[in-house]
Amino acid sequence: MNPFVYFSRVSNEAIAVDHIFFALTALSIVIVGVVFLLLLVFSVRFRADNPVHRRKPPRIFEYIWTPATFFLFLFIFWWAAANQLGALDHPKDSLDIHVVAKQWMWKVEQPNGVREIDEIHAPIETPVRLVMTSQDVIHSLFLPALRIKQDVLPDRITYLWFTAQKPGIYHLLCAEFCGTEHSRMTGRLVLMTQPDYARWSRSQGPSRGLAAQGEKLFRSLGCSGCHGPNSSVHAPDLAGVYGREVHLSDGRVVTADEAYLRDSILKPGSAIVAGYKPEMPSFAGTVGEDDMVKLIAYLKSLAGHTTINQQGERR
Amino acid sequence: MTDAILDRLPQAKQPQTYLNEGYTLSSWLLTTDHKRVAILYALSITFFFFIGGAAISLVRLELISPNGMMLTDEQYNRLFTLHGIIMVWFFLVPSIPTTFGNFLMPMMIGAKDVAFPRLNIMSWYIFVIGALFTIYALIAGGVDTGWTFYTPLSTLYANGSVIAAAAGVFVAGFSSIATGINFIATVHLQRAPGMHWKRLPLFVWSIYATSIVMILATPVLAMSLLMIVAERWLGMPIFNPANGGDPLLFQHLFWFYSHPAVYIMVLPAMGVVSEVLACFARKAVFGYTAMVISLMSIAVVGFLVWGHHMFVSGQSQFANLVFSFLSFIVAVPSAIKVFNWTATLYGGRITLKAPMLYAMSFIGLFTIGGLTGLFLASVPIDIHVTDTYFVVAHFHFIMVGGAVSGFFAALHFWWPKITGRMYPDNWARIGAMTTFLGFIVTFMPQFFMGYAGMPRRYHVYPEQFQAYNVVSSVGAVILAVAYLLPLFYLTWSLRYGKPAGRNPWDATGLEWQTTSPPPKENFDRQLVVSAAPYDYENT
Amino acid sequence: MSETARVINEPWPSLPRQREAVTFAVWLFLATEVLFFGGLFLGYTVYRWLYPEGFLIGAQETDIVYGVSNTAIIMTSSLTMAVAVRAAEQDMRRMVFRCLIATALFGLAFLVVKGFEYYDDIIRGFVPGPHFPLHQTGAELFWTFYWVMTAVHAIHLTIGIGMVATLTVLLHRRKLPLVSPAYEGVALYWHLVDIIWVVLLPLLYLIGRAS
Amino acid sequence: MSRQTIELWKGPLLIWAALCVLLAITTGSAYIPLGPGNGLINMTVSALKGALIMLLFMNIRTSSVLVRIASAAGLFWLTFMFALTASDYLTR
Repeated sequence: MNPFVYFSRVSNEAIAVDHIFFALTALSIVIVGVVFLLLLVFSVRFRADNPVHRRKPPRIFEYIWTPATFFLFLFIFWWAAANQLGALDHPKDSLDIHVVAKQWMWKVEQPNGVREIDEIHAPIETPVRLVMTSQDVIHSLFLPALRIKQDVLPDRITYLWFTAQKPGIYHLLCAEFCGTEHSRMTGRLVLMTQPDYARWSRSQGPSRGLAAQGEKLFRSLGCSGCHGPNSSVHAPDLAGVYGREVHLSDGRVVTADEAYLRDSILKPGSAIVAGYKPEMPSFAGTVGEDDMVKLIAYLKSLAGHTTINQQGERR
Repeated sequence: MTDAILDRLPQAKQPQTYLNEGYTLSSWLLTTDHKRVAILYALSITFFFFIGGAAISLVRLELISPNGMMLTDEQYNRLFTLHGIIMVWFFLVPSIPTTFGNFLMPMMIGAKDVAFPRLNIMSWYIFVIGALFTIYALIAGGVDTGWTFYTPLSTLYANGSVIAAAAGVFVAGFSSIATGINFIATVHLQRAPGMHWKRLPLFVWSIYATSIVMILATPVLAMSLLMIVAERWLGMPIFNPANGGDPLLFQHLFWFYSHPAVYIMVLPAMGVVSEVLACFARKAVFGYTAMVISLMSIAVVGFLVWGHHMFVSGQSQFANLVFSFLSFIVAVPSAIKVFNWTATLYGGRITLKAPMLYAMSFIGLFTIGGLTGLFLASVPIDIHVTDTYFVVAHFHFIMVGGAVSGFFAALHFWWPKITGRMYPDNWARIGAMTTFLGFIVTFMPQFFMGYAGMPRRYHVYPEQFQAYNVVSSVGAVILAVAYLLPLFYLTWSLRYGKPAGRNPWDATGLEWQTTSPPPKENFDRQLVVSAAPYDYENT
Repeated sequence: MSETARVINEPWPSLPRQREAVTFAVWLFLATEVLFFGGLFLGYTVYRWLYPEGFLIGAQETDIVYGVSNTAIIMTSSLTMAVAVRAAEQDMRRMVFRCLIATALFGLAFLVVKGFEYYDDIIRGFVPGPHFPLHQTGAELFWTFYWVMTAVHAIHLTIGIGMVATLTVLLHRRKLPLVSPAYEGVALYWHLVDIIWVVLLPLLYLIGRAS
Repeated sequence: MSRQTIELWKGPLLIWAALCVLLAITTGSAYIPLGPGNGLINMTVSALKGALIMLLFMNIRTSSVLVRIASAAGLFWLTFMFALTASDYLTR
């Protein structure tokens, strides 16, 4: 494999990062070159025994290089920040792949319920979102070919977005030190063309959709007893809750995203929907991260969300 | 150890030096003389420098092979953690302030001693107690959390002696605080008549700025370590997410100290470089006022940028941009310092003695370290290179290329003053150039390796990175030789070096106006200062 | 004059200068202390903001009687400490001596009350850990901060009592003349410990009383 | 009681009395449900008490500029810590 992996960049965002990187590198080489050259030239020309005319450097330089440096740095900040803000602007309809990190492996669930270990298959030219959480310590999912990385935290959901352009097999690494076998917590990112990905998905044996598994859990855990349509208990109706704005009893308005749903299941008291009593028991310790992924997938399916993941599930 | 060195010291012609005040062990261990305290510190941190160096030598040796050769994962992790903890808290943070700062700062302002001599020796004892805890942690099996102690790894999952190590760092922190308070009080209240603020040498300014960072940042580290101990030892949830805790809170607290700590390491080196450059270019430092403002603004603004260590941690995007912006701001004064140093050389009468070579490698390496800091302050690039070898290379350029080069510049510049003997300059110059070469070979490849995607703290790694690692390890061997070299010729000089006299470099600072080594009282009379520092052009 | 000579230390040329240095240095140390406790205050603030309900539920279980009486005790100790320093300036040796003893005793009284409170808390099971009685998220965090904050404060107070006791003994043996800057230095530290408690009172005892 | 003793105690006792009054106010108000007002009163009273102790017991009112700067430094740096940490938590 080419040791200069940074030429294997597989998304437009990665190319943009490279551009900033190369520009900064060029700038740095120029500045370092000038500083080294001046040190050298001055050391030779103004060596103690060299009879050369000497005068003081004019003070005016200070008034030039101070603002010059300031505005140069300001410009780099602006450039990098603008790029970063652009990267945040991700497409709404994405293929959601769930990732659960634990010491020392990556557990991956495709939208159609296919499970992988230390491997992520994803289609190119499709917005992909990794929905990540950890079972133990802080990990960090690092995909160097895409120039992206995000810490994966216990009891919290973090995301990574990408739209890859080039099929291939790339590194998947853990970048946050997570204990003994940190350096062995590595794997592969397999990027495929859309038809290949669809074929691969289908070939992965009989699998049930995540949402279907979640629905089963929803019943077996007793959620449906209160939140179901026929329940007599006064509990919020969850149909279409995903992505909606929810008014809470303490006056806050939050969007019901994965993190919110997750918190509501594990720490029900932390966000009470306006008009309801805080009577839901906590499912912390009962619902593991794997089950959480399924439950959330089910709740999302109730929202009638048309995303690529349903297309992926279509047989 | 101390006695062994004493035996070899010159029987000075002067009636009295701080070295021949007394020869008993207790005359050293119960001393209140800032110069003797400095020597005690110097011996302790030299010991730790070589322990930390030995640890990383093993690590670099291991990394020659992508699959490891001799160490287990556990051992590898413990070694780099040990390297980090020892180098940061038991070498770099105390390095220049407690040795050269302690020895020279009072002399440079024309004082007899620091403001609180007993507090000064006490701070060394506190340091030693902290060191003992750390050595215990080492012997008891080591720690495998990385020097950053991130939760919940450190509190709930790691097996090593986290509590002992945290206790060691906690205690050593109070030594930093005591030193900082002492130095600030000294600079404010012990200056000789006529030594007003605009006449302070830049080294004194740098020690002053460093002390401010020490006393205001270190307590926060102490508290975050205390919280770690409470969670790990007493089982009280503070950062544990299962109880609603937030591991990012620890990172905020930790970096509130640990980013300014970088300035604790590098500011004194900047001071040293200013002194050395002026002396060997026979010229006043260009833009004294700008240099002072830069030092002080780095010290203050340095407190506002810690969040750039957390761009991928799950911190909010808004905070990322705020911290990114502030990080660019803090780079401005550093850049100005580099320009001013370069301009200082212009029109000088330059001799390239060993201290000067070290000072110039400081400028070069610090420039590279500083510029790569701009990469890391840019959020999109940092997202890619954080926690990779790019970051490792960057902070080693600052802390080793910068702070350690500064330390060696100081060592060679003030060695004649401290010991009264000259070292062989040619050997020292070879040492300086070998250091520079070894450093570049060790750390340059790590930039490429990091951008190519090699994460830090990896015991086994993808084979494609082997070439870089081999080069880096070769560089480490050169660097190890370069760091061992002074140990020999400096020790040699204690007995065989030619006597230095008061002022071998013909320098202007007040410390050069007394005998070498200086007497206990530093000066035989009360000095009165009547000129700005660096009055080289008129001598 | 001889008294001055006895308290003046190298490298100070005069006592007022040394006194200025001691005061300044103690204040620098107090700034350090502010940031030391600042870490705890930051943690408390963040978690209280994240879990307002949990903090209220947790805080309802602290015993305000202990909290308020201890505030009164420590404020009174500050009074005697302040009087001791003023008496030292006026060379009223017996008064200094009495006030220092009173200060140390008030400090001890604070610790005794604190001890009873801790005993109650432990009996009622409010020790963070697997058997913690409150289940609302945040309540346990509140109690962790309760314990760490009060314990760190109590350690500070214990050190303070030790220093005041040392001053008292030295004064009694006529080894520390009243002109020494040590009295003011210790007093400054003592007052800071008082201020910290004054801030802890609303954070730990007063929230959650209204509901 | 000698005149000197009375003079000695008069000032500090007044401050102490003020502190006690403030303690009574803050404790009493804590039982009146005022919503966010409780926290506001509590923190204001704490700040007042702290200021009284600092200015009068710790003699900041009559101290040198140097000491005043040192006494403010801790609080000043604490605002750095709170403000920038808030920039994360308030916008997450």
